[in-house]
Amino acid sequence: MKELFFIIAGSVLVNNFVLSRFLGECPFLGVSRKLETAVSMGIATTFVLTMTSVATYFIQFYILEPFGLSRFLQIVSFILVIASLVQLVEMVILKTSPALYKALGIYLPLITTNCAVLGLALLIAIKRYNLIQSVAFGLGAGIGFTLAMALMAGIREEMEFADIPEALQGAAIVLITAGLLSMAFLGFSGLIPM
Amino acid sequence: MLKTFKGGIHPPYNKELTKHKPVEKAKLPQKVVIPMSQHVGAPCEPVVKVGDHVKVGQKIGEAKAFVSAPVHASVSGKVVAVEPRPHASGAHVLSVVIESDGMDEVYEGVKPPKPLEELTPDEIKNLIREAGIVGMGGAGFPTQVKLSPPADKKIDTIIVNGAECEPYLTADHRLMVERPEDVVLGLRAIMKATGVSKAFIGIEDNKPDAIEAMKEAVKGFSDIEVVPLATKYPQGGEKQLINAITGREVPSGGLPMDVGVIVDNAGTCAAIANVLKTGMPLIERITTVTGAGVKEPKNLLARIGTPVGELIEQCGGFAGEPGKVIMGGPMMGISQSSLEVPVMKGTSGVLVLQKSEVKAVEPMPCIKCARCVDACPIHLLPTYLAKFAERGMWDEAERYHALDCIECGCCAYVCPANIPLTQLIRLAKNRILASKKK
Amino acid sequence: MGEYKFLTTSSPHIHSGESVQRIMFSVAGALLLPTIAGVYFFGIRALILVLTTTLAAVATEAIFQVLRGKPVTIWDGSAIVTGILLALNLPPGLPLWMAVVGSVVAIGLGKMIYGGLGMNPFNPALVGRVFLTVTFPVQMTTWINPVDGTTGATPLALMKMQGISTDYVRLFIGNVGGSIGETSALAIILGGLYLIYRGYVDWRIPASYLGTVAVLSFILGKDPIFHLLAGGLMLGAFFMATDMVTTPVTKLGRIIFGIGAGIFVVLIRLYGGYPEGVSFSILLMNAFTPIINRLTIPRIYGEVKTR
Amino acid sequence: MNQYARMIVVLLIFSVLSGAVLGFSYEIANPKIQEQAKKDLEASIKNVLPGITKYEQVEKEGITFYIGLDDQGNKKGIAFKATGQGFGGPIEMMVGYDPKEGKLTGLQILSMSETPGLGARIKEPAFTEQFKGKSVNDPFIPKKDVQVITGATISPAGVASGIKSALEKVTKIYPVGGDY
Amino acid sequence: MYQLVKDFFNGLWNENPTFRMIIGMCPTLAVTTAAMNGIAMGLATTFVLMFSSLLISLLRNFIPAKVRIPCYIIVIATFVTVVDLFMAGYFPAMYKILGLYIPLIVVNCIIMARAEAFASKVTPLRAIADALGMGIGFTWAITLIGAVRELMGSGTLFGYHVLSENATHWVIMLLPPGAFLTMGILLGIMNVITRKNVRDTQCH
Amino acid sequence: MANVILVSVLSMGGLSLLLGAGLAYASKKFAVETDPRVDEINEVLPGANCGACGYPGCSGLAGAIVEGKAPVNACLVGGPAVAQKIAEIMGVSAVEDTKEKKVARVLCQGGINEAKFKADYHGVKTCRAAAMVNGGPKACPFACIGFGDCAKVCPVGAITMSENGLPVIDEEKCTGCGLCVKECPKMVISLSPERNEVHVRCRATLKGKDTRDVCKVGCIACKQCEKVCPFDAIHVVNNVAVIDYDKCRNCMLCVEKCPTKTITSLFPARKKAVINDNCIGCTICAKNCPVNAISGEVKKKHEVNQELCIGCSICAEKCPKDAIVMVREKYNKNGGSCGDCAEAK
Repeated sequence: MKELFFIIAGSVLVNNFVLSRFLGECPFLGVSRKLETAVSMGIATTFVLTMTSVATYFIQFYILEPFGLSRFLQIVSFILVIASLVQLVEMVILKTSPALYKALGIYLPLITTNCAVLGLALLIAIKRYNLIQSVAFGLGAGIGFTLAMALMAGIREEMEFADIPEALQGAAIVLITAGLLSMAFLGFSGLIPM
Repeated sequence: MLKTFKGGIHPPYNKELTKHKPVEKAKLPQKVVIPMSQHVGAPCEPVVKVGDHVKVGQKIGEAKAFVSAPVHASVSGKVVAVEPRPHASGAHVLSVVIESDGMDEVYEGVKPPKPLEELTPDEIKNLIREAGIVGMGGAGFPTQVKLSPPADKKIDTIIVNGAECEPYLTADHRLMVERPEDVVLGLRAIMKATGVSKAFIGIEDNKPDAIEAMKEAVKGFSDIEVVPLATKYPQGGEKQLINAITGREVPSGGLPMDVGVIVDNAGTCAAIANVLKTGMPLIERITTVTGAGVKEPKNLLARIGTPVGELIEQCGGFAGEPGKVIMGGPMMGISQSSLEVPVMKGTSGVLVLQKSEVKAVEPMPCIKCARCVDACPIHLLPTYLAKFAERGMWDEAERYHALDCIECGCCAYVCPANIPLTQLIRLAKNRILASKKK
Repeated sequence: MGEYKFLTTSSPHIHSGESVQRIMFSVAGALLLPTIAGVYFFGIRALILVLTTTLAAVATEAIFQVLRGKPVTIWDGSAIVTGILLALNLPPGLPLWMAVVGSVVAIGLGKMIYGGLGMNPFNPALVGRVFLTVTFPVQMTTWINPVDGTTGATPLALMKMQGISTDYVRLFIGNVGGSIGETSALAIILGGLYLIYRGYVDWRIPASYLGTVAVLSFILGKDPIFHLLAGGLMLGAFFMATDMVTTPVTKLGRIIFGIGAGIFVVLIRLYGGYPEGVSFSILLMNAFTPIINRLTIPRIYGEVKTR
Repeated sequence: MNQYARMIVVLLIFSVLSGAVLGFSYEIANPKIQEQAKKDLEASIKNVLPGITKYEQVEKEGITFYIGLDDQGNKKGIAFKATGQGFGGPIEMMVGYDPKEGKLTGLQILSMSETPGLGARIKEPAFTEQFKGKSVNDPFIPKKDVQVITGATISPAGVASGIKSALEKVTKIYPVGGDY
Repeated sequence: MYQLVKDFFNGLWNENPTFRMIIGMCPTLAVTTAAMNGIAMGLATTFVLMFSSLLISLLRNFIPAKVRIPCYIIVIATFVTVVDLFMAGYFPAMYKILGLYIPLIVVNCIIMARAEAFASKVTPLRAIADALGMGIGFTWAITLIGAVRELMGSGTLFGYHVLSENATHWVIMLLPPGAFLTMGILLGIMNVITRKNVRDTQCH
Repeated sequence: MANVILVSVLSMGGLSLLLGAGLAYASKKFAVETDPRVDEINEVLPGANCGACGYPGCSGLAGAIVEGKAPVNACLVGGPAVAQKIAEIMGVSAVEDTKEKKVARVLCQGGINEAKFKADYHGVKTCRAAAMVNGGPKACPFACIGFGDCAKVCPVGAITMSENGLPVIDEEKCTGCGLCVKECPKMVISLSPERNEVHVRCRATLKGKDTRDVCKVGCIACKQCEKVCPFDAIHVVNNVAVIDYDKCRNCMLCVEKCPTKTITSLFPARKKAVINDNCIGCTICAKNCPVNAISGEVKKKHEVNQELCIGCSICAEKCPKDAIVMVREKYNKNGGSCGDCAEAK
């Protein structure tokens, strides 16, 4: 139990996917303009990350490794599964819950090419987590991603009112803010034995 | 603990200038300019032509709509013009200009009605309507409309607003000290008209003499209670007053009647009493002419339509160089560009500030000190509302309840960065309402 | 009556007379107490460091504003506050050029790139301080003992690494190793109380911040008084967590801010890699501030609950 | 349905071709990768067991040991992997141990994710050299018998405690002075 | 011919993926602790970009629109795996540093974006010219970032000591915040240079 | 070797078959139709999201067009070019743009130099905010306030504020979307047909004397324009002159007559009729000329007395042979000199 907590807390605070592992930067920079959208995106991604952690666990340890394929079919199979998973989730949500689709749906296609998802899959394979640990890791990564998105979106909403120098407007100021945010998160380094 | 509300500010009150000065009758003006719109609601239609001769109390503007109030001649004399004239709001408003003949003849139709005991509620309401009585605290809502709530609103409490929380102003204060029995008579008429058996008179505790006088006047009326209130601005705001006295909260976007309350100004009550006693419609009111920019601040009983310049002259004229002339109090009054604007039914004061008092300070960036948040009696976030208004984010402003702002001015008063918060929020309200009308 | 041209403005027509300058210079004045304590304990070197960071901070602000063609507003006092605050967070023996780097980062990255006063999401002094901590870890953790000038560890580091506690009285007076302005709890509390009295600091933040640290460290079986007095907690609670620009505007929000920062401090101090977590905790809560503001919008008068 | 069939067929072709290309590439690259890994391992063993020319791999109680031999086939020491908990994650290291002398013969950090320029300096010989010749019975406490790096205490402590805990098991299997 | 040259130079500056389009941030930020890493990552990406663009351009009329994304992904993933395998086999030292981020080339938006927006619409020659330009544009950009971080963080450039050995290292430059800050500030400088406002572009 | 390849081919094939089939099945089962034309139209629209069409942004309009709620030429900013493209997408022929192009014009000349200020305004520097404080700082209640709300709201950047504190509209850029008209709290901007060059730049309904008191260039309702107009196109209504744009022929007689220079024309010089060699001498022009500036014998080329011609272009319209050209000499639209600005219109 404690170990699972460490996995989650570690991937939220210490090795935050966005702020310290540099995974999922594209949505972090692009979809963090409004708090509502950022959080929706975060939740959608958390959902996909958790699903992916299950899927990759089975593919890695029940298909790729037993057949000795993991060294060279890992990437292709992971990305294929992720892409299909995302598309499937999208279609199912669209059909079953239009309200949920309205909230999350538009972000789902963006998630396929979110490196956080593939990164998570590869990290699970590297860290050799078991099924429960994998799920915890996926969940933690998602929460960490959502947290970073939400913090950045909150700051960016306030930045709407700021008189930012022209040259820094847009991505530059977001990157620098991310830098400061990441600097603040350094305070957690060494917090939890990973 | 005195009753009060959450939020608000303690500005310097500066009431010493006039609070001990008995009300003086102002000189009869040479010429009055009576705007056809002195109230909330539809403007009146003039019923006199240029050249007509009118007498005091004669109706010169007919209220055609339900939410409206007629206007009456405040002097006797000749109508010299019916045309748009400058108005306290800055706009030009259709007004009737009467040149006084100095006779001050009373119109024949002005006769005392039956005593209050014999009047039916509808008769009382009709008297109030015909006398053109509107809320005299400033907003000018037609009183009779207030007294006729829709059937589904049950009114159980009347509150007389004697708080007079605006700094400088002492018109209501002097009224309550000098004519407390008029306030009570008017209140009793309102109670009878609405069939309500519980009334409060709320007075800030910086007017102990008024509290005393009113307490004396209500002796014998067990259903009327004088409530001393903490001295805090805007204690006299309708919503704050209701909250302080009854603990109720007027719902957002609603009216006092939604919580079963009618609030009327002390001046309004006295005006009703005047109608009951003499039959004379609302043609004059007490106006505090005050401020460091006036030589001799006074409380004047002035005829409606008197140019403010005349009142200032009667107070000895300007002291020093005048910088700002304000109709009303310093927190919510309207600054004027002309001394020609007339006293209206809602003009509780004319405040003249010296040039040295009104330096225009350039705003600095907001440092999010949240003083405005702490001061707002409605618990809004003025800092955010102002930022939304500055950037034209009207939808966000509406989501942050800009429309609930009562424009009391507390936020701008406390802002260390001198940001015109109240004006920005007012702008947002204007835009939101404009887009709703579409 | 003659012709007059009056001033017209929207209401209100009177003002409290409060100004940003007055607030900033009051804060700077209150900061003098811990500064004097620092100079007393660490000598003239500390004074030079304070002057260096302050000058560098003001100069950076001026240069940025000149470069952008904006009016130079260094006299609003905010850069001075940032400069002093940064110095109070630095070890007395830090090379001066690093202090200058800290000031440039604090004002440049922490404030001016966001447009200057009032628009920065993070407390500039803390941005400078944490930047230095992360960039020059060796120099930023070389502490000088008061009076004798030898190098040694801070009470917190002693506690963390070797489990050695320090005498309360020494901690309270400030006769211990540490940053220039953080050692004397006495001077900080006096300055902080002055600001609370003047209304420039909301008591809610220091109260909830210190309270959380005390309660949490007590629950976790540590010495709460030691944790309150040691390290930069007092300085942080009274002068940095209370920075108006970077903290929530709502009352409830400020309490949440204090509690959050308190939790982070205890977390980092007791379990983290760094012996001290005050700067990080406040910086982190600065990041949370916009969200806290969003979530703690007060119920307005007469708001009708819709659901 | 035709449309779907075409979609599936195209996808199938792509996957099959991809599988073929990848399988082929793997066949070419894999020997090289294996060779590389072996080389790395050998280099690190030789590094921590100076003077050896070859080694034997032994599995004992779940631990893999590399017994180093010199030209003459004399046993020169044992190398084994140890893991310590650092600032940024686990620290993997190769430790050389001479049971005869009861001393360490060398230390190499294989992988770690410590702070660059700070904790990461545990990689540098200036730090690792101090373990050469250190008695396995030493307490391995930073700042006492293990020198630390200025500004970083946790990483060296992680290394020290990692070695110590590994040694506790290893010295039971291969006691000091015992045979191997 | 002119068109090809234009396509090529487009990626170098006007539509530089890193500084103008601001895509492919993950590897840009993650691997740039040293200039050499930048070159290696850049070349690996260029390789994948070129071959996948070529292939996608060749097959552009064959792939049905509805499954084009999965097809592109398979193509890209295949080339990435090839790079991964060969890098592990032949450049083990570099492989150790770039580690996790080689497989992540798959989801580097640059490749997908060029495949979707460019390669799938033009002739193979133009696709290659564009891919080469984009690749080299990406490479120089991340090498520059790597150089700045390496110089300040370690005092070296491509592993050679440039500053005095005793120069104080700015450790933050090698840590995650350093990546964000360097990228942000360089981006600001680039904006000043071109005096153009870059609108915040997002991935897809 | 072959073994590895075989296994990988098989597993990849299997995987893709599985996923492909699954997705194909799912996409059939969960199919939801969307209209692709929405996206296409969205691409064509300018993307300024100005809201001039009355829909929330461009994508809102795109949806409305596809649903048939909005016409294909609903986008005012995009103009006919965009309407054409949208019409193609929608498969209808572009609705003929019957409405002639309108542009915004500022109907106030009371800048800092001309208008009297009644007060020192201090506060939020937008027109609407200033208008709410005592009706604005200028004594004339109809005057332009001059903080440039119109310039801020213009989606195409056609409005700039002059040093005199008045908006200047670049008619080339103006698309006639009308946002500035809505934004102006004093309603001093109005849309009028682009071909109209003569405007009364005042809306003050104050009495002549009062107007004169507050502004040097306000309409004082002297009615001289009314008298001089040969086309009955200008009238003083409610103390201010108003042009009937349908009747006005840009002859500029009123411009010349106006004592306060309240009426202006876009060009300093008026157009003149010039008869070329196509003239067959039918005399129609001479008969129609309101100022009798054309003379000539039947079946001979006619002549225009350039002194008398007021440039109303009635002759040009009436001429059956298109032999009359309206020429403006010396000036182009920007006021600079230009030798050959022959305008056929």
